[in-house]
Order: sequence, then C-alpha cells, then structure tokens
Amino acid sequence: MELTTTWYLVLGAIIFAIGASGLMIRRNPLVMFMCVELMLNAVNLTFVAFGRELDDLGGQVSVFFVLVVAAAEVVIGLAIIVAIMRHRSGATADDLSVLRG
Amino acid sequence: MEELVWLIPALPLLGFVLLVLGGRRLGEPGAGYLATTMVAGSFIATVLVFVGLLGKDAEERLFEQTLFEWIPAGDFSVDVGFLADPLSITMALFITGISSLIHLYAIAYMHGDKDFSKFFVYMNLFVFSMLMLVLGDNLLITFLGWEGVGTCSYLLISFWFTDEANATAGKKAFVTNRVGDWGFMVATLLAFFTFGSINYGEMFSGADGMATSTATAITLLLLVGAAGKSAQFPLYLWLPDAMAGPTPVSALIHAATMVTGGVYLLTRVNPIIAEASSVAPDVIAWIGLFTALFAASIAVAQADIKKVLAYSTVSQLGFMFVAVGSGVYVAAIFHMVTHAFFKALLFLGAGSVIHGMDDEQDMEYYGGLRKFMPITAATMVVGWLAIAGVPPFSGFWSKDEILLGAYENNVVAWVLLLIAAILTAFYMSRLIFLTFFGERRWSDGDPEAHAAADEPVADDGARSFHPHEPSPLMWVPLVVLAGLALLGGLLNLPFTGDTKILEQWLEPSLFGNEHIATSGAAGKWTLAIMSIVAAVIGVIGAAAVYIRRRVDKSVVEQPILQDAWMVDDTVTSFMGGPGRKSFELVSWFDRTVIDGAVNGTAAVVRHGGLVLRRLQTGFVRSYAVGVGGGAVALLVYFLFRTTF
Amino acid sequence: MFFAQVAPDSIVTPDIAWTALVPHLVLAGGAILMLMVWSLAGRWLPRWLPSMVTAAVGLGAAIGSIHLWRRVTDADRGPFSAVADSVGIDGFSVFLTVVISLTVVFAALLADGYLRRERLDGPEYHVLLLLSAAGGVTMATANDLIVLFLGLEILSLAVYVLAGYHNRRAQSQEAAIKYFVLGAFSSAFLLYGIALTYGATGSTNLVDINAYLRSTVLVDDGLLLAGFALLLVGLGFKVSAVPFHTWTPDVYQGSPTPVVAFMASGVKAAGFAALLRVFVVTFGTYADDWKPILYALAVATLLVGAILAVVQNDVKRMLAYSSISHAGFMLIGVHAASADGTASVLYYLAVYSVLVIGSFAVVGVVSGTGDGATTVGDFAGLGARRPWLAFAFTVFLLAQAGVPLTTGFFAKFYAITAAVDGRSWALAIVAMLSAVIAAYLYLRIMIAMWLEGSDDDAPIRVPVGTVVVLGVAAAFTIGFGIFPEPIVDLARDATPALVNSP
Amino acid sequence: MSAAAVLADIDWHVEQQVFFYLIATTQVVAAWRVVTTKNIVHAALYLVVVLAGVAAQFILLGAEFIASTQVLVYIGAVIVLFLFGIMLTQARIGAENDLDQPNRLPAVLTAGLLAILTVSTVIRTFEDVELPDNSRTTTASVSDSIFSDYIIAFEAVSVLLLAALIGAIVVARKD
Repeated sequence: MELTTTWYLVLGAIIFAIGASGLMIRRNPLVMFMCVELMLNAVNLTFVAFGRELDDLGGQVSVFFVLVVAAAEVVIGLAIIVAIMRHRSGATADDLSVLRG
Repeated sequence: MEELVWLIPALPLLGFVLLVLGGRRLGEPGAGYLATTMVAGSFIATVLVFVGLLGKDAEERLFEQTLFEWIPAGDFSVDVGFLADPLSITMALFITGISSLIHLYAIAYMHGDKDFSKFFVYMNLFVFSMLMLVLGDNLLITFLGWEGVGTCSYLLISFWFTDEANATAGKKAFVTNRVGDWGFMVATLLAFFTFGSINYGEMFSGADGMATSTATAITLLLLVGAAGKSAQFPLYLWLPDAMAGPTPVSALIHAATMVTGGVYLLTRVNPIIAEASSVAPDVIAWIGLFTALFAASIAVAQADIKKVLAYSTVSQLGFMFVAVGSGVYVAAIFHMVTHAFFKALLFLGAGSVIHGMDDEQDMEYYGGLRKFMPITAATMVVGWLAIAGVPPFSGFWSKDEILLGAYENNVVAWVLLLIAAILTAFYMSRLIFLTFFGERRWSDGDPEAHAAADEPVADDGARSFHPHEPSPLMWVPLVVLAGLALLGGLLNLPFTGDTKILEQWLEPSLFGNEHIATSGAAGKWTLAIMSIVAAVIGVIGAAAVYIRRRVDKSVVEQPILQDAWMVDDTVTSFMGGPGRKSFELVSWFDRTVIDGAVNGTAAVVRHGGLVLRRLQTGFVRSYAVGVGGGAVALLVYFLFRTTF
Repeated sequence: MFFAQVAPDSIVTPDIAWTALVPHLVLAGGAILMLMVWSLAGRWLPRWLPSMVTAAVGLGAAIGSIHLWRRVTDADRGPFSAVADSVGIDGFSVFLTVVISLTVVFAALLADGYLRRERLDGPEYHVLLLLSAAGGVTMATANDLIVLFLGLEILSLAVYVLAGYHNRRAQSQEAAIKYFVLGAFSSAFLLYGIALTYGATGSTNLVDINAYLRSTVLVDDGLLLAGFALLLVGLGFKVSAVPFHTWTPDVYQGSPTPVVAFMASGVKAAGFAALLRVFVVTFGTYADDWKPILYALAVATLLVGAILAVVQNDVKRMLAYSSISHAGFMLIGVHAASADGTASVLYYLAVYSVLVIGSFAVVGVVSGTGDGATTVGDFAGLGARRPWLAFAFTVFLLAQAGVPLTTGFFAKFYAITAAVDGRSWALAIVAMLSAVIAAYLYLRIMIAMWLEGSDDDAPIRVPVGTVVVLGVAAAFTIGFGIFPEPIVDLARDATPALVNSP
Repeated sequence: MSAAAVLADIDWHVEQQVFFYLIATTQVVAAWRVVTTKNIVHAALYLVVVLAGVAAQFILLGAEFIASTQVLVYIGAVIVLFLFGIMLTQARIGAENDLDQPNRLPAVLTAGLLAILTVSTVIRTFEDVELPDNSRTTTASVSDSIFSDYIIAFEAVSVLLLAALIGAIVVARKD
C-alpha cells in the first residue's frame, strides 16, 4: 500500500474519535483530561499532515500554538481537579452532579 | 385645535408620573383627585380636538401628528404619531369621559385602602395606554397601548394581591392576552411586509386591490388579537375571573374601555376586511354570535352579581363582533358607546351595592334593597332597561341597529341574536329583581328595623348587613351615567338621515365600507318591534319566575321556586328543552374543554420541559454525549450536502 | 538595527499597527499592571480599588476604540487589516470590542460588593476578568482562525477559573470542572474544524479563505463542509446553542453571580462575534450549505431554552435557560446571513448584555452571603422588602420578555424582522412562540416578587457598585427602549468586512 | 551527526511506510488502552506512548521542530503534571471500577459514528493523493513564520500562558 496523506488523516481521525469516546465513557476526571489530550494530538497530526500536503508552514505553526494551549489547559484542569479533591477525595466526575435538571 | 391631540394621552401620563413620584406623599384623597383632574383634563382636550374637527369639512376631518421618528428599520420607519379622526376621537371622548366619572367614583370606593395612591397610579397609566391604543397612527403604537392596557389590567386585577384568587386571575388574564397578542404581532409583521408600512393611512391607501389571501390572513390574525382583548370565545375565559379586581376596575377596564379594544381594532382596519374574502367577516360574525349566546346563557345561572355582569359584557361584546362581521361598523361603535354608558353604570351600581353589603357579592344574600339604596336602585333600573333593549333607553337603539345588520346579512344569525337578546333581558331582570326587589334575604341584626321597614324577613340562613346609600362621590357618577344611558340613543336615531349623527360623523373613517341598510321602512319597523318584543319576553319571563315565587310562595306545585337556593336550577329548567342539561353541558364545556385547553397547552409545555429535563442529568459524560451527538448530526447533514 | 545584525536575512517582522491594538493592549496591559502593583503594594491599597481600576481599564478600552470607530466608519479610510492580516478592524469588531469592554466595567462593579461579602476579594478576580476580556476582544477582531482559537482559549481559561472562584462552595467547583471538561472537549472539535478548513482551503487566514472560496469552485467540498460542522460545534458550544447547551444551566447556577453576568454577556458576545465572522462573513459563499443547519439550531435553541426555563425553580437556572432561548433569537440573525441579520445580532447582543447583567446583579444581591438563596421562593416579597430592587428586576424581566418600550422588544423585533426578510416565516413564528412560552417564566418571578409574601426579613444589602450597575442598566433599558435609534444606528453601521492590509 | 542529517539519508518511500504502520498501530492500541484501562497510572503511561508516537509521526512528516517541541512539552511536562495530579488526588493508585456504568452504548455509538464520518471524509477527499515529496521544514523557517505572520498569535499565546499561570494560582489558593 502506498503511503498517502490520507493515512495520516485517518490515523488522526481515529485517535480523535477514541479520545472523544473516552470523554463520553470515563468518569475519572483525570482520564477525561487525558482523552482531551488525545483529541488535541490527533488534531495536531492532522495539521501537520495537511501542512505537508499543502507544502505550507501554517500547519506546523498552528501545532506549535496548540501545544501551548494544551499545556495551559492541563495546568488549569489539574489545578481545578486537585482543588476539588482536597475536599472530597476519590470523587469521580459522576459524583459532581449536584447541579442538574 | 386638533393640534392638541398629543395632550390627550400626555395628561394621564403626566398624572402617572406625578403619582409615581409623589403619590404616597399626597396620600388619600389627594392622589385620587390629582388622577381625576388629569383624566378630566384629557377629556377637555379631547372635546377641544373634537370641536376642531367639527369645524372642518367631513373629508378633511383627519389630522395626523408625528411627534418623533421612533424606530428606524431600513427603508421604513415607525413614528410616534397620533391620528385624530372621527373614529379615534369618538373612542377618546367616551374613554376619557367615562374614565373621569369612574376615577371620581373610585376616590370613594377605594377609601381606606392602604394602597390608595398606587391604585390611581395604575388607573392613570391605564387611561394613558388606552388612549395610545385608540389614537396611535400605526399598528405598533396601537400594539403598544394594547400591551399597556393588558399590563394595567393585570396589575389592577391583582391589586388586592393578598388574595390568592386575585393573583391567579391576574395570571390568567395575562396568559390569555398573550395568545391574543401573538395574533396581533404576526398580523403586524404581515402588514408590514405587505404594505411596507404599518401606518394606517399608508396601509389603507395600499389596501385597494391587495391580495385577497393576504387580507384574509391579516384579518383573521387581528381577529385572534381582538378576540383575546375583547374576550371572545374561546379567549373569553379571563374576563369573568378578572372580576376579582376592585369594582371600579371592572367598570372601567372590563366593561367600558379595554375590552372594546378588539372591536375598535377591527373597525379601524375596515379597508383590509373589505379586501378579505367573505370568510373573514363571516368568521368574525359567527364568533361574535356564538359568544353572545354562549355567555348570555351562562349569565343566566350566576349567583355572583359581578359574574352576571361579566358574562353579560362578554355577550354584549359578541353583539359588537356580529356588527363588525355584518359590516355595520357604525352599529358596532354605537353599541360600544351605549354599552360603555350602561355597563359602567351597572358595574358601578353593583359596586355600590357590594359596598353597602359589606363586600358580599352573592345575590342570594340580597333582596329588597331598593328601600335602602334608592339612588343606586333607580340608576341601576335605568341601566337594566337600557341593556334589556327597552325603548327609549339607549341600548334599544344600538342593539336594534345590530339586529338589523345581522338580519340583512343572514336571517339565521338574526334569529340566534334575537334569542341572545331575550336571554339578556332575562338575566338582567333577574339581577335587578334579586337585588332590589323581593324579600330581604339578609338581616340587619336589628328586629326593630324590620318592623319599621315593613319587610318580610327570611327566617333562617339570613346574614346581618347594614345596607346604605354610598357617599355622593359615588352616586353622582351613577346619576350622570344613568342620564347618558337614558339619552345615549340620541346619538344615532334611525328615523331620518339627519338623525343618524354618529353615522355621518364616522363616515370618513369607514371609507364607504359600511353596510347600508337596504330594508324598507316597514321591514325596519317590524324588526324594531320584534326586538322590543324580545326585550319584553325576557323581562316578563324573569318577572314570571320571580313574581310567581313571591306570590305563590306556599303553592305546593312549585316547590323548587320556593327554595331560594334553587333559583338557578329553576331558571335552568324554566328555560325549557333539555334546559338544565344543556346548561350543565355549557358549564362542563367551559370547565373541562376550554379551561382544559388553556391548562393543557401549559401542561404540554410543562410536560415537555420535564421530559427534556431528564436529559440534563448533571453528569459531564452525558453532556459530552450530547455535544458529540450534535457533532455527529452536523457531520451527517453536511456530508449529505457535499458536491461529490 | 540590533536584530538585523543577529539574523540578517531571516526575520521580516510585520508592521505592528499599534493603534489597531489599543483595546487589546489596554485590557491585557491593565491586567499585567494590576498584577504587578498588587503583588508589590497590595497590602497598602484599599479593598475597593481593584474593581475601580478594572472598571476604569474596561472603560479605557472602550474609549480607546472610539478612534477606530471613527476610522472604519469614515468613507475614505474604511475597515482595514493589521499585523500580517491577522487582526481585522471593521465596524463589526469595534462594536463588539466596545460591548465586551463595557461588560467588563459592569462585571467589575458587580464583583466589588460580591467578593467582599463572600470574603474572596483581591486583585486576582479582576486580573482574570481583564485577561478574559482581552481574549474576547482578540476573538472579535481575529482575522485568522488560529488567532481566533487562541483568543477563545484565553477567554475560556480565565472564565473556567472564575467559574470556580468561590472555592468554599461545592457548586462553584462543580461548575468549574464541568465547564472546563466540556469546554476543552468542544475546543478540540473547534480545532479539528480549523484543521479541516485549513486542509480544504490551504490557509487559516479568513481573508485568504474567503478569497479562495470566492475564486475557486471546489471539486469535492466534503472536507470543507466537515470543517463547517466541527467549527459549528465549537462555536455553538460557546454561544450555548442546543444541543451544545448542556453546560449552561449547571455552570450558570454554580458559578459566582458576577461571573455569570460576564459569561452571559461578554463571553456570549465573543462567541457570536466568531460565529458571525467565520460563517456569515468568511463562508458567506457557502451560505446555502450552512443555513439549513443554523435554522435547525435556532429552532431547537429557541424552544428547548424556553420550555426548560419554565420548569425550573432556581432563578439562576431559569435565567440560564432563558439565555439559551435568547441565543436562539440571535441565531436567527446569524441564519439570515444578511447585513440586517448581522445588525440584528449586534443590537441583540448589546441590549441583552445590559439586561442580563442587570438581572444577575439583582440575583447576586438577593442570593445573600454564600450565594445560595436563588430559588424563586427566595425572591418572594422582594417588592415589599426592596421595592427599587424589585422594580429594576421587573424592568429587566419585562425587557427579556420583549415587552414594548424596553430595549428587549426591539431586539426581538429586529431578529424576527431578519427572519421574515429572509422569508423564513416558520422561524419567525417559532421565535414568537418561544417568546410567549418564556413570558410565563418572567411572569413567575415577577409574581413571586410582587404578589407573594415572605417571612424572610433578613436585610438585603445592595453595594454601591451594584446600585450603579442597576441604575445604568435600567436607565439604558427604558431609555433606549423608548428611543432605540442611537443603538440601532450604531449596530447598522457596524458592518463586518474582510480586507487585506493596504 | 545530527538527527536531521540521519533522517535526510533515509529512503523515505520504504522506511516511512514501515515506520508509519508500526507506529500508527501502536498509537491506536495505546489510545484504546487509555480509554479502557482501569488503572489510572497505566492510562497515563499509555498516553505517553500515543504522544511519543505523534512525535515520531511528526518526524516522519519532516516536522522536526514540532516533533521536538512535542517531546519537550508533552512528555517532559504534561505527562509529569498528570502523574503529579494522580499522586495528589487519588486515594489509592490502582484499579478503579469507573467503567461499570450503564448507558455506554450511546457514547460508543457516537464515537463510532464520529470516526466513520471523519475517516470517510478524509479518505474520500484524499483518496490517492500521494504524500508530496517536499523538503522538510527547518526550525528557522518555522520560527520565521511564528515571528512574522503569526506574531499576533504568539503574543496571544503569551497572554494565554499568563492567564493559565494566574488561574492555577487562584485555583490553588487556600480557603
């Protein structure tokens, strides 16, 4: 099989969907964050593949910014989680459902 | 002098502002007098404008005043402007006139109320809104007034809000009116996109030759709005409940002015109705007819004096709708004016009775009050004869016009309307007899007084009251209104063209869309006699029931009539046919289907809400499924649209 | 030139049009300056100062936009792009910049009393608020999808933290984590959408994308349309369009009330700015493709918001759902994909921001210490306890219900007009239906305030900042409700444009 | 010899394929395990595998700067943060039963559809487009781009990091 851009894009799409499924299934907030990271990485792969396809730097530059965003998100997300866990140890995302209806 | 038209709504608005700012400090009765003065001033301004218009030729009796450009919307704009023409000034005249009297009355009626000044705040705001409604020169200003009167009505119904029933009634009025508003809003939009303007003048000049379907749609949508405001079937529901408010409110808003807004609106847009397919006016007429009959039959069975008047109002508004549907706009306006006179009178009279009877509204506890409240009794008798259609009282003339119009439109409609007229005479007579005549079904707790009054006293179940004539502040308006109810017919006597003052006066506003009676003199006389006969049948019928019970009190063959508690049932049986059952059916229908429909819609929304609510589980992952599912749905849609 | 010596031929830095960036710089610079001053001298500064400074900075950003407005509305100069075409200054972006800046002013004034009552005061809240607004302004002016994404992330990250700012309240933390997880999830979708659009058009720059789509007929537009779908997910989430709305009620209910006021106004404005700029302006040539889906979103948003609002018992939740249905009205304007539609959204945003800030200002003071008393029952008898407060709330509620003589009426009027102009009759009717259903909700609150009694006589303290906000918001609502022309004209003049830098 | 020079000597058409399939398979399996494993520490470690795989793919695509940034930021920082987070929050490290919940079907279905839709789109659009043989980009050209065309984005990122910094401090403050 000849390696084409498609394969990179398909790989990205699959990892994106796996990440999305994790967010919809898992209850541990930390794992949910990890799944978001999976999704972002899938997008990064897509960006670079497109960049290569188009022979354009924009794809790689975008990935650079996305990396920073991902890191910043993790910082905030983990801070929030740690703050919550200080009050209730071992809580899952489902335990945080006082607000509903 | 017609330049003063802006002053007409401005004065009540000024009153409103002043009362908001200083009403509490002004206190009682100052706040009431201030409010009354403002409304009276507005009346004087109206008279001045009226005189100004009179001084012109009939064709030039149209004055538009634009205050400022209000909403710029692309190539069209909406102005805040007033239209002084015979129709709007007629409305403004009786609105401000009756409002002044009712304000005066309310000063005494609301005496001692802790929110005295607030009451007048609302009342002045109401008058302002009502005047905006009738004087506005475009649909949006009218709509503004329309919303305003609705809000004031709501506020005033709920005025004594410690009472749960009042709060609920206020809610009901608000909700039902929203349904009507919806029709109005859609009609306004439709008009805007048809004519490119919602200014009446520009609309009507564009109406000629417009698409029949559009005209029909606009008419029917406006009808939804009008039916909501004018309490027509099936949107009448709120009006009987609205009686929970103070009586002057019932008189002003729910009898004389606001509820006629729908009739005014339909009359105003007569050039559009003229372009609509004949279905539209027929629908108007039949809705009015059904409402007139339906409400009259309910009024027959009510024990609460205000409820009788409320259903009566619904029924009379039905008459006006029949007039509009039959194309006799003058008759509609004529009846609106006379109705405003006598119904305001009846409500104020009822208020005076209620006032005298320590807020008791159940007629079961009344009886024989004429000796204790002679002025109230006398004026209410005038009102009764007027609404029953006994000549020469005003109601006869206006109702006769409507009957004539209905007859020339559709004989079946005429017959049914005549039955409604009989019922009207019957239930009003019942009200008067039960209240002012017959035995006292109450006690003043003072045996000496009984002897002096030489009245038979009900032996048991009687309650203790001290009926008395109210203060002059309250009875003077009654007397004035009684005079108007007596003489109101002079506005439009049918004898010759010259005596049809109202018809000539309104002519420029009707653009020749008025249906001109074709019947000959003989026909007219026959119809008039028939309507007199109808009134007499109603009165005699009521008297028969009532008098028989009184005279043959001990006669065994009429045990039901002996029992005061069974009056309604007696009346029901007396009305013949499957009688009682049909009335039960009506009330069942009212309770179950109509109430059910209103509650049902709310329930559907509520139920839908509760179902949807279950989707809001509080779990992040299920929200994520929602987002992901949405994403999938969007992807599916977009991928179906690809060009590939 | 120093740099030229180090790297003689590599970096050609673009001209930075500093004037175009005044609002951004004022907001971000204000945040940094404030952070520095308070870390050095915080203990000597009065407690009320941070909110005053923030309000001043917000006002400064708004004032700093005036010269831009003059420039873009000047027929000779017109809109322009700056800094390598990644910042677009046109009437549209300036209008929204001003809206967002002013919501900062309000949110800062509200926060003063709130934070001190909850013993949370300090400069951090305000620094985050300013940074968030800087992100919002970046979104509104972005001419590049990556810049837009970064703006959105700045805005969101700060607001995630603000949502959990009340750290002693479990609901606040729950709101933060829900908002964060779902926000990150939707950002991933948005980013994927950007990637696909980039793949389909070869650029992330909106000017270039627009030019490309105008000049080229794509043989297969599957990639582009998939990009539309995913972009719409991300942006729909920010403006809480159904079915991406699920976070809204939970987050609004749990978050500190002044933050909610900002979320429902500033954040929403930024979201719509992006939605309009990306879809209506950039993808305008593909309007036939995305219009039907916006139609569906608008209908769902209008109805679900209104229906769910009716069955709530918590006022914050009610207002959250009602804000969803208001978003539906704005989506109508987006769907119209016309100049009038865009103007209607801008007008709606400006007007609704004021209304919703005013509403949450009232909720914030009624909720009492702990920010917990927000059920309808807690508003019972407010008319008797604090008549002016109840009056102001009534004004906001009536305006939200679309009663004439308030700004809300015109907002709904223009939205529906846009729908009817586009011959979307059914949409107009659904909108009115939604308004009728939602009216019941506002009525319920008003009834509780005016008609129901309450045995609760705990004093309600209304801080000065809140009084100012309520006064200004109520005056705005009634004043421009009677004379809507100035705001309407501004919204009309605020036309979006995509132009290359000269 | 620098990594770039080594890479330059490779015949891309064969090696790239082999490596791609190898790495891709590993990545998918590892990603799958992130989602399904019951042990949270394992999940983090599987994530490392995926992220390292992404870095490797970047190299295969000739994006060396991004690849090294990926390694630095993700494996050097993000994963460490995750592990710290696990240590600070989990009462016990080990198996957890957080998958035992009803209604997994809609989630799996949604994710499956998402995969099918996106995959089918890209396959359809790029059916047989070969990977172009363009030269690998240098770090210099990427940085040129960042500091010219994307200067505003770069500035925005600095504000973003500032916001994250302050945000984290705010969240972590004592009551």
